[in-house]
Amino acid sequence: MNEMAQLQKRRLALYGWMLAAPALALMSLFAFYPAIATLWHSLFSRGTSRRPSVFAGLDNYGDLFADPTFWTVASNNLIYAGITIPVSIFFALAMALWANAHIPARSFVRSAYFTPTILPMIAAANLWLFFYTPDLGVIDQITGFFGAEPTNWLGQPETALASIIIVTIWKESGFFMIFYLAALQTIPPDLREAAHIEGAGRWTYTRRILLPLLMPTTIFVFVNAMINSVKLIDHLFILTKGGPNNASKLILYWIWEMAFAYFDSPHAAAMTILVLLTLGIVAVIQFRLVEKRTHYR
Amino acid sequence: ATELTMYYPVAVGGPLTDVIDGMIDGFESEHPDVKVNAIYAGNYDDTRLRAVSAIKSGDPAQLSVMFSIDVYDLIEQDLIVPFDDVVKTAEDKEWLNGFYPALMANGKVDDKTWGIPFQRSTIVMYYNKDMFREAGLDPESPPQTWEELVADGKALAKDGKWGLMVPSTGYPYWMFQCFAVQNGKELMSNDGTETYFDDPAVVEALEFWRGLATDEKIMPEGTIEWGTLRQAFVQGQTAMMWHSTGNLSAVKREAKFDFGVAMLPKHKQSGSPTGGGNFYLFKNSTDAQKEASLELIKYMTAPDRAAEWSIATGYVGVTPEAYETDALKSYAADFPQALVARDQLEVAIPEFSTYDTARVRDGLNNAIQAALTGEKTPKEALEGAQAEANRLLRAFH
Amino acid sequence: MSSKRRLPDLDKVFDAVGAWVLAIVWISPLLFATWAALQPSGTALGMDFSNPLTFENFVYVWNAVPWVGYFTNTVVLVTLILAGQLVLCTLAGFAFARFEFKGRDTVFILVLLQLFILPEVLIVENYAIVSKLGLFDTALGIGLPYMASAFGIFLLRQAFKSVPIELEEAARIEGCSWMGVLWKVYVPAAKPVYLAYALVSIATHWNNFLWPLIVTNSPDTRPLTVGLSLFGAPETGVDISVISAATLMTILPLLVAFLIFQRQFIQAFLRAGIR
Amino acid sequence: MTAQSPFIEIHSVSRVFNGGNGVHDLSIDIPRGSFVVLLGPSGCGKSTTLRLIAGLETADQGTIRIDGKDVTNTPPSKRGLSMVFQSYALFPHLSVAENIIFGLKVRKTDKSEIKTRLAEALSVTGLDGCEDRKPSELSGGQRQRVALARAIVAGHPLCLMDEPLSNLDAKLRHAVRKDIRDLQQRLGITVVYVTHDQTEAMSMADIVILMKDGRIEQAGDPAELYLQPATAFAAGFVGSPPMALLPATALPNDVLPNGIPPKGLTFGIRPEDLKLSTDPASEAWGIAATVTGSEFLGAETFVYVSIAGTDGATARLPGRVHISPGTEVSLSWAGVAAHWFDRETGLRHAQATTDIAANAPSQTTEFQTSPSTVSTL
Amino acid sequence: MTAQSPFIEIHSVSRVFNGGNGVHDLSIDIPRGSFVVLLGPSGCGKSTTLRLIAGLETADQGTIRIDGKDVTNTPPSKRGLSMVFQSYALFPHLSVAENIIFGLKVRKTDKSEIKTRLAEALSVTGLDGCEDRKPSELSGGQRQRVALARAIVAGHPLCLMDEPLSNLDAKLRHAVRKDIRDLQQRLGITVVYVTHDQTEAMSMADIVILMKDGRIEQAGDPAELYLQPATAFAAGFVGSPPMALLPATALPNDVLPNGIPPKGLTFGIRPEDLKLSTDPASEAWGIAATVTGSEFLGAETFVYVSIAGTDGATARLPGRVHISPGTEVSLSWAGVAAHWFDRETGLRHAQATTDIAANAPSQTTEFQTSPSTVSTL
Ligand SMILES: Nc1ncnc2c1ncn2[C@@H]1O[C@H](COP(=O)(O)OP(=O)(O)OP(=O)(O)O)[C@@H](O)[C@H]1O
Ligand SMILES: Nc1ncnc2c1ncn2[C@@H]1O[C@H](COP(=O)(O)OP(=O)(O)OP(=O)(O)O)[C@@H](O)[C@H]1O
Ligand SMILES: [Mg+2]
Ligand SMILES: [Mg+2]
Repeated sequence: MNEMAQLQKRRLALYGWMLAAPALALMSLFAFYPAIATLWHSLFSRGTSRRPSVFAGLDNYGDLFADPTFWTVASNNLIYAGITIPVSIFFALAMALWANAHIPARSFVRSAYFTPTILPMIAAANLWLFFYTPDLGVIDQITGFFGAEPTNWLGQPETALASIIIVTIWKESGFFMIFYLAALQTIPPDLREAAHIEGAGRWTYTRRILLPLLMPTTIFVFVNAMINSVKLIDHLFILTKGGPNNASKLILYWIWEMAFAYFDSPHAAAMTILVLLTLGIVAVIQFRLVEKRTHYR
Repeated sequence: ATELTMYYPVAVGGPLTDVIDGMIDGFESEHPDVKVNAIYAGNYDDTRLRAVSAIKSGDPAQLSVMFSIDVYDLIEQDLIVPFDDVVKTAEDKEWLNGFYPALMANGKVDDKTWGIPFQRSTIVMYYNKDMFREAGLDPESPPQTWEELVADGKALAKDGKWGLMVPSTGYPYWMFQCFAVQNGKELMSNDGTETYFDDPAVVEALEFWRGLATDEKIMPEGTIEWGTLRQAFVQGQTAMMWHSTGNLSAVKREAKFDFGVAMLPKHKQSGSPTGGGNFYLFKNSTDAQKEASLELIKYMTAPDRAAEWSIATGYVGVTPEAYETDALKSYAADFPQALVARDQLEVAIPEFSTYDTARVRDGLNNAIQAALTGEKTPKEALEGAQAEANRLLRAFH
Repeated sequence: MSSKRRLPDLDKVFDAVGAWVLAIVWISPLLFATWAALQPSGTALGMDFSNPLTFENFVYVWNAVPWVGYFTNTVVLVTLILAGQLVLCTLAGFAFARFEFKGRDTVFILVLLQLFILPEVLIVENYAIVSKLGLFDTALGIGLPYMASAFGIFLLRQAFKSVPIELEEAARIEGCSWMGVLWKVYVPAAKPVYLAYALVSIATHWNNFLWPLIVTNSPDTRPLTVGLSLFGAPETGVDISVISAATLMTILPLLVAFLIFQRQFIQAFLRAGIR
Repeated sequence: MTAQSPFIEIHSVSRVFNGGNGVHDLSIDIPRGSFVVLLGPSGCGKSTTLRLIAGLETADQGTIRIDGKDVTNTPPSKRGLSMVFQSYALFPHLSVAENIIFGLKVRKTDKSEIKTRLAEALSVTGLDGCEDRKPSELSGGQRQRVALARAIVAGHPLCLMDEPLSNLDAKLRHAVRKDIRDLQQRLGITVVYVTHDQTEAMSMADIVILMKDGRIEQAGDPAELYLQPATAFAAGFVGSPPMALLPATALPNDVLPNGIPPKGLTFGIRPEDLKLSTDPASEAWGIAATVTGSEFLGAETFVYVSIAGTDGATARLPGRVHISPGTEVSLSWAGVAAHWFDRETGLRHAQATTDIAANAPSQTTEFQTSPSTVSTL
Repeated sequence: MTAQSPFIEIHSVSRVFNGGNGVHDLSIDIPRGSFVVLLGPSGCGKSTTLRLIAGLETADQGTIRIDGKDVTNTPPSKRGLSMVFQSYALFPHLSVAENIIFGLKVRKTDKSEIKTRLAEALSVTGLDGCEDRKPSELSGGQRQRVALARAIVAGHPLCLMDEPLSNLDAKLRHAVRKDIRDLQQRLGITVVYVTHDQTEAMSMADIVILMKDGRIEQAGDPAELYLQPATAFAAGFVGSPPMALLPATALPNDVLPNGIPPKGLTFGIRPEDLKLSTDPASEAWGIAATVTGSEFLGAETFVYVSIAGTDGATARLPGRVHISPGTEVSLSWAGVAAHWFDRETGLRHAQATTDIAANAPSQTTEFQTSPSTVSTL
């Protein structure tokens, strides 16, 4: 082997590290180190002036599993994710297809779809709060027009979570649309023509050709949507505060409460670690499973 | 010079930071040796988070306005010092006694004063005089008992309008305190270590609240949104609402009709809880800073400032002297509704607060909401909340 | 023209109608906000279109908050964050895309893990770090935790990977150093991705509230959203007309910029082909 | 070409895009079972014509009939035809087999029927063994054959191909073009084939339709196009290296046709018809030229010459020729090899003849063939 | 080819990738000012060799010298060479002018110097007027010329080209290949040129280096490769249509060379050397064959024949030939046209001769040239 070539290789490796270093340093400082500190914290009991913090092992985790709220919150979040992810992906796809089609005033349509993305969540939540106002709100006025009874959308356990879900879908779909829109450009138009000549209708083309080809984008969007289904809670603070009776409480909101309202950072830390673990595992499984199916790229 | 850092929340809408800044300027010109950084820190939750973050990272902060009910947690976390340690002179001790006792109650723990009232509210009843007239009721005699409340409500609830709305999101425990105390029972002991959720009187109070919707049909079912209730009231959706006195200025501005403010109706007795924010002093400050902090608090709660603050926000003036100032007097002359809160302080009780208060409170909130939405009976719900509270408070006996 | 020209496709009509309905539903909250902001406080929900329009809410909101200062701060903050992100993510993305080094893939997975770390729960820790760095109450202090963005690194790495290797080789033969290659070949080639990422980043940080509030003290450093927060009123409930006006004022610059540049932005996204 | 009615009739069809490009008032009749090549430079409207037949574009005017049925407004899937795209348009996520049977599945053909047809198509195109691969795992030539298999599996009587070989390298192109032609003849289908490569057109077509600017320049069998180009454009486009086109004024008087003023004439001569001589005495006449370069290609050598007053010409000489740039040569040709075109209109002057008696034989060789083997043209 | 030392010396260079592909123990000397073509099938290591010279790959073993300097471990930018890529590798965000002067700017050349050089490069490549366009606004041929301009503007004495014409269509390729050759000669630079198209190699090269599986198969001037292929592989690779390679056992005994058993021999014959006759009586001898098809290409016709016991052969006949599939023909050739190769090793049997006296002349024509115009080969 050529010695110079070896040297060259080592130098390139060094360059690589040097280039990545600033970002890695900042990341360690503001994400990895605090995350590890969180992990550490989660192993200690909550300290107060009467009882100092002591090592508690996995007690905090045990407490969480014993807490019925944990199960409520976890199942709420599962429902929330289970609905927001597919539905917003569906809308994003429909939007992208429409925004990509030749329809009148296309740029207005695109802007309309995208606008929720640039609205601050807090402001958007305040607007929706008034949308949902029983009787007076726009929604009840519309349903009332069709003769429906006024509904206390945010005030009943049956509809509270659904109302939150709708806001999330509204906020996210336009963002995901952008990624689909971009992916659609990379699909050669002659595939569509070939499919038509082979006798495929619109629906067959979409189902048999378009959707499989958009799979990589769908994975990207899916992972992002999954992260957001845990991360996005700004609207909860305004819309329901997790109520009524925890009916719309999501994991991160609960973590937030534990950390900053209950002064119980060890349990919050434990919960955080659980979420991190779950997200990481799901993401890895996702990538693994789907990579097999999309290797044609 | 002594430098002070103070955090404060703004919990009612509007440019109140300007008012605070004005007060601070006034203080600094009176005390040229003290420099005050008054920092707006969002709402109460944000402010608490901010204070905790700052103190945990060793940043100096000397005082803050925070929820009056956070007192037990702040003590537990060893963040604050009692005013008794700072108040030295007799004059200062006298000053401590100058506030409405009802407002001081929340700040007193273990016979020490930990919080000084600043932006304090209470719950009053707003009512639409026009609707009273239309329903053939006397607009000048709002209901004074539960029975009258139900009767008037029935007369008012028609054409898709409601007789009464009592909000049940955001601060359900606070509203529930009204019903409970009116039914003769407070929800917690004075030392914050015991709750009485499953007391028959308390259960009955919740049954009454739920009954307003299910039996008497004068209130919509389910929970009622705190944030949009005022809008519902000013748009004539309901004839009466129970809400914080903090709304007074806004209702005055928005309502296109003649409205009245009344004390809450009584049942076994009358009563209403107080609410809002107190001044706290943080540990880890020098004596000079503590001294200066005290001066600042004294300045900001002085009658003139208290009056100014009350007029700007709708919060109650924290001392009787405040109501003696010309400013507040002339304001009240034009707008007598502003005095109802003060009058009600006679019968006011402290806002619900215990050790581990947020968890205990959340249990109660959930119980109330579960009862109001029909998920559980009031008895079931409250018994569950009591069991939970017992478990949480066991450590503090 | 032949009379036999095909009739407009029924499909196309359905498409147009569907697209329009969805667009109107999606934009309706903003339309409602505009309507509410132009109504006197007490009547906004009435939807009584005979009401006269008023600008009093805007006047009130404008006078209540030093918007110009907040606006400047926001622009500075957003620019700073974006600049930092672009630099750091470019360097890191380049390293992950084009350099072979031991442990590269492991480190890259670590970077992706950052996506899952919820910054909201790390506020206390991050506050301490910013404070220790002496960056408290500065734009840099607000921006620093966001500058190493895993999302950005991921996007740029993908973009760089799709640049034909010949371009790099051509540049190297023409005498470019590694930095020269990055700057003269990769960065221009990834321009659409940069634009797309910039849009996402600006929209996110323009609307960030809690973190900037926590690590700042004075109106001299605080962004627009802090101004907006003054009109949120947890204790009494907000005034819909006022909050609508404040919302519009907060996002107006962004909205206007987006509407003006939307063609370019969308084009950039389209060409980016993010997958 | 037979008495029966044409398989495809395109009647006065126009399709004009914004900007004025497209095809204009096109009329073509295509006999059943023939191999028709649309030839022409880039942008002349070949693809547009093909897409009009396929139904991927709609005619502004005129009618298109396939097999006697008016299909002007029929969607592509109802026209009963298949198509091979330049890019092959293979579905990247489907395996070779799935790609081929895509259309059959869409049309809900019988399972067993699909199976036999697939097997047939695979063996016809020599793709056996590749059926489970993805297109990305195939070479260019294999992809091309998958596209072909997909086109023939449906058994449609008409197959359209848009530059199907342009992504293949020279060697492969040569092999595949034979395959396509064989397949067409075996299946007896009609093929409309687009290319801008005149070699492809010449070697494959029954009929070549040469297009220019959205209109037909010349249509006929390949020999006709080569030997009797109707216009100067056709003469220049067909043949490689192309026919040299010189202003008649640059020629000596005695080679000019009678009765037509040389100013209005263009003279054309194919490279293989040019004779080079370095010894001026050996020829009766000749025009002076200078060699500018030569290319040895193994079997033949191209010699480039410049002629005063013209753009120069190319001579094609068999075998290896050593001749250095700068050499003065004399050019001559057989009289019948000369082509004459009107300089203005570009049209061929069919009657123009020259005075010189041809001393070299024409290059067209008629083989003695047995009566049973008639030309397929 | 001259006595002076070679411009590029590649000495026992190996570069083996994981998987065993790459180049193995390669030694090449390239004279200054020559046009060297690396020819070979896909994957034979042409690009790798070129990239080793460029410095884009590092040799595992061996040394590379350019102009006498050991550059084995010198980075590309320090080797003083330029390169044209198959994809052209134009920077899509830069205008034509900026693309061309990219390297000059990187090397901080004088502003005014840059200007003059740019103008020169533009005019040499005929790109005047395009300098402000983006590559995406150019045609394939123009892009190619921009790449060329970028390569020559630096004035490096060495230019490497990796299949620079493969993205152009046939007509354009023909024109550009002349341009490149002219340019190289005008500038007097050394060019190493990679292609898998033997026509390109034949027409452009001073020296062709034919590679196979990472090793050199034959190196020499194009005529040598065509006329005297060193191996059966070379014989089959060079020439289009390729030389027919038949097992000697399929031939009549009297055409076989003396002294070598036919079992060990392969016979090769170029298409242009094959003579077809439908009249068995007219020839002294011939092998029987059946016509399977023919392709008319204008100036010539390829006739495909099958011969029992072989893969068939192609004959190249001038002009237009009508001959229908199925016709029985007799094939013959001039004795000197036959090539013989060892069947095992593929190596040429140089001494093999046949008994038949050739009655057709060899196809090599020697022109009478004036003494001043010596062949450049
Ligand atoms: N959809 C379209 N919109 C506008 N102009 C078009 C469109 N399709 C084709 N054209 C124009 O019509 C003319 C003919 O195009 P067409 O694709 O038929 O050419 P072509 O002969 O196939 O060329 P090529 O060999 O380059 O494929 C061109 O000038 C082209 O620019
Ligand atoms: N970076 C690499 N890693 C692994 N194998 C490689 C690499 N580059 C080239 N090869 C292999 O080395 C062999 C020679 O490659 P090279 O690119 O030199 O071929 P080539 O003659 O240029 O072929 P082509 O005509 O297809 O360009 C091929 O088998 C190829 O697969
Ligand atoms: Mg075309
Ligand atoms: Mg190569």
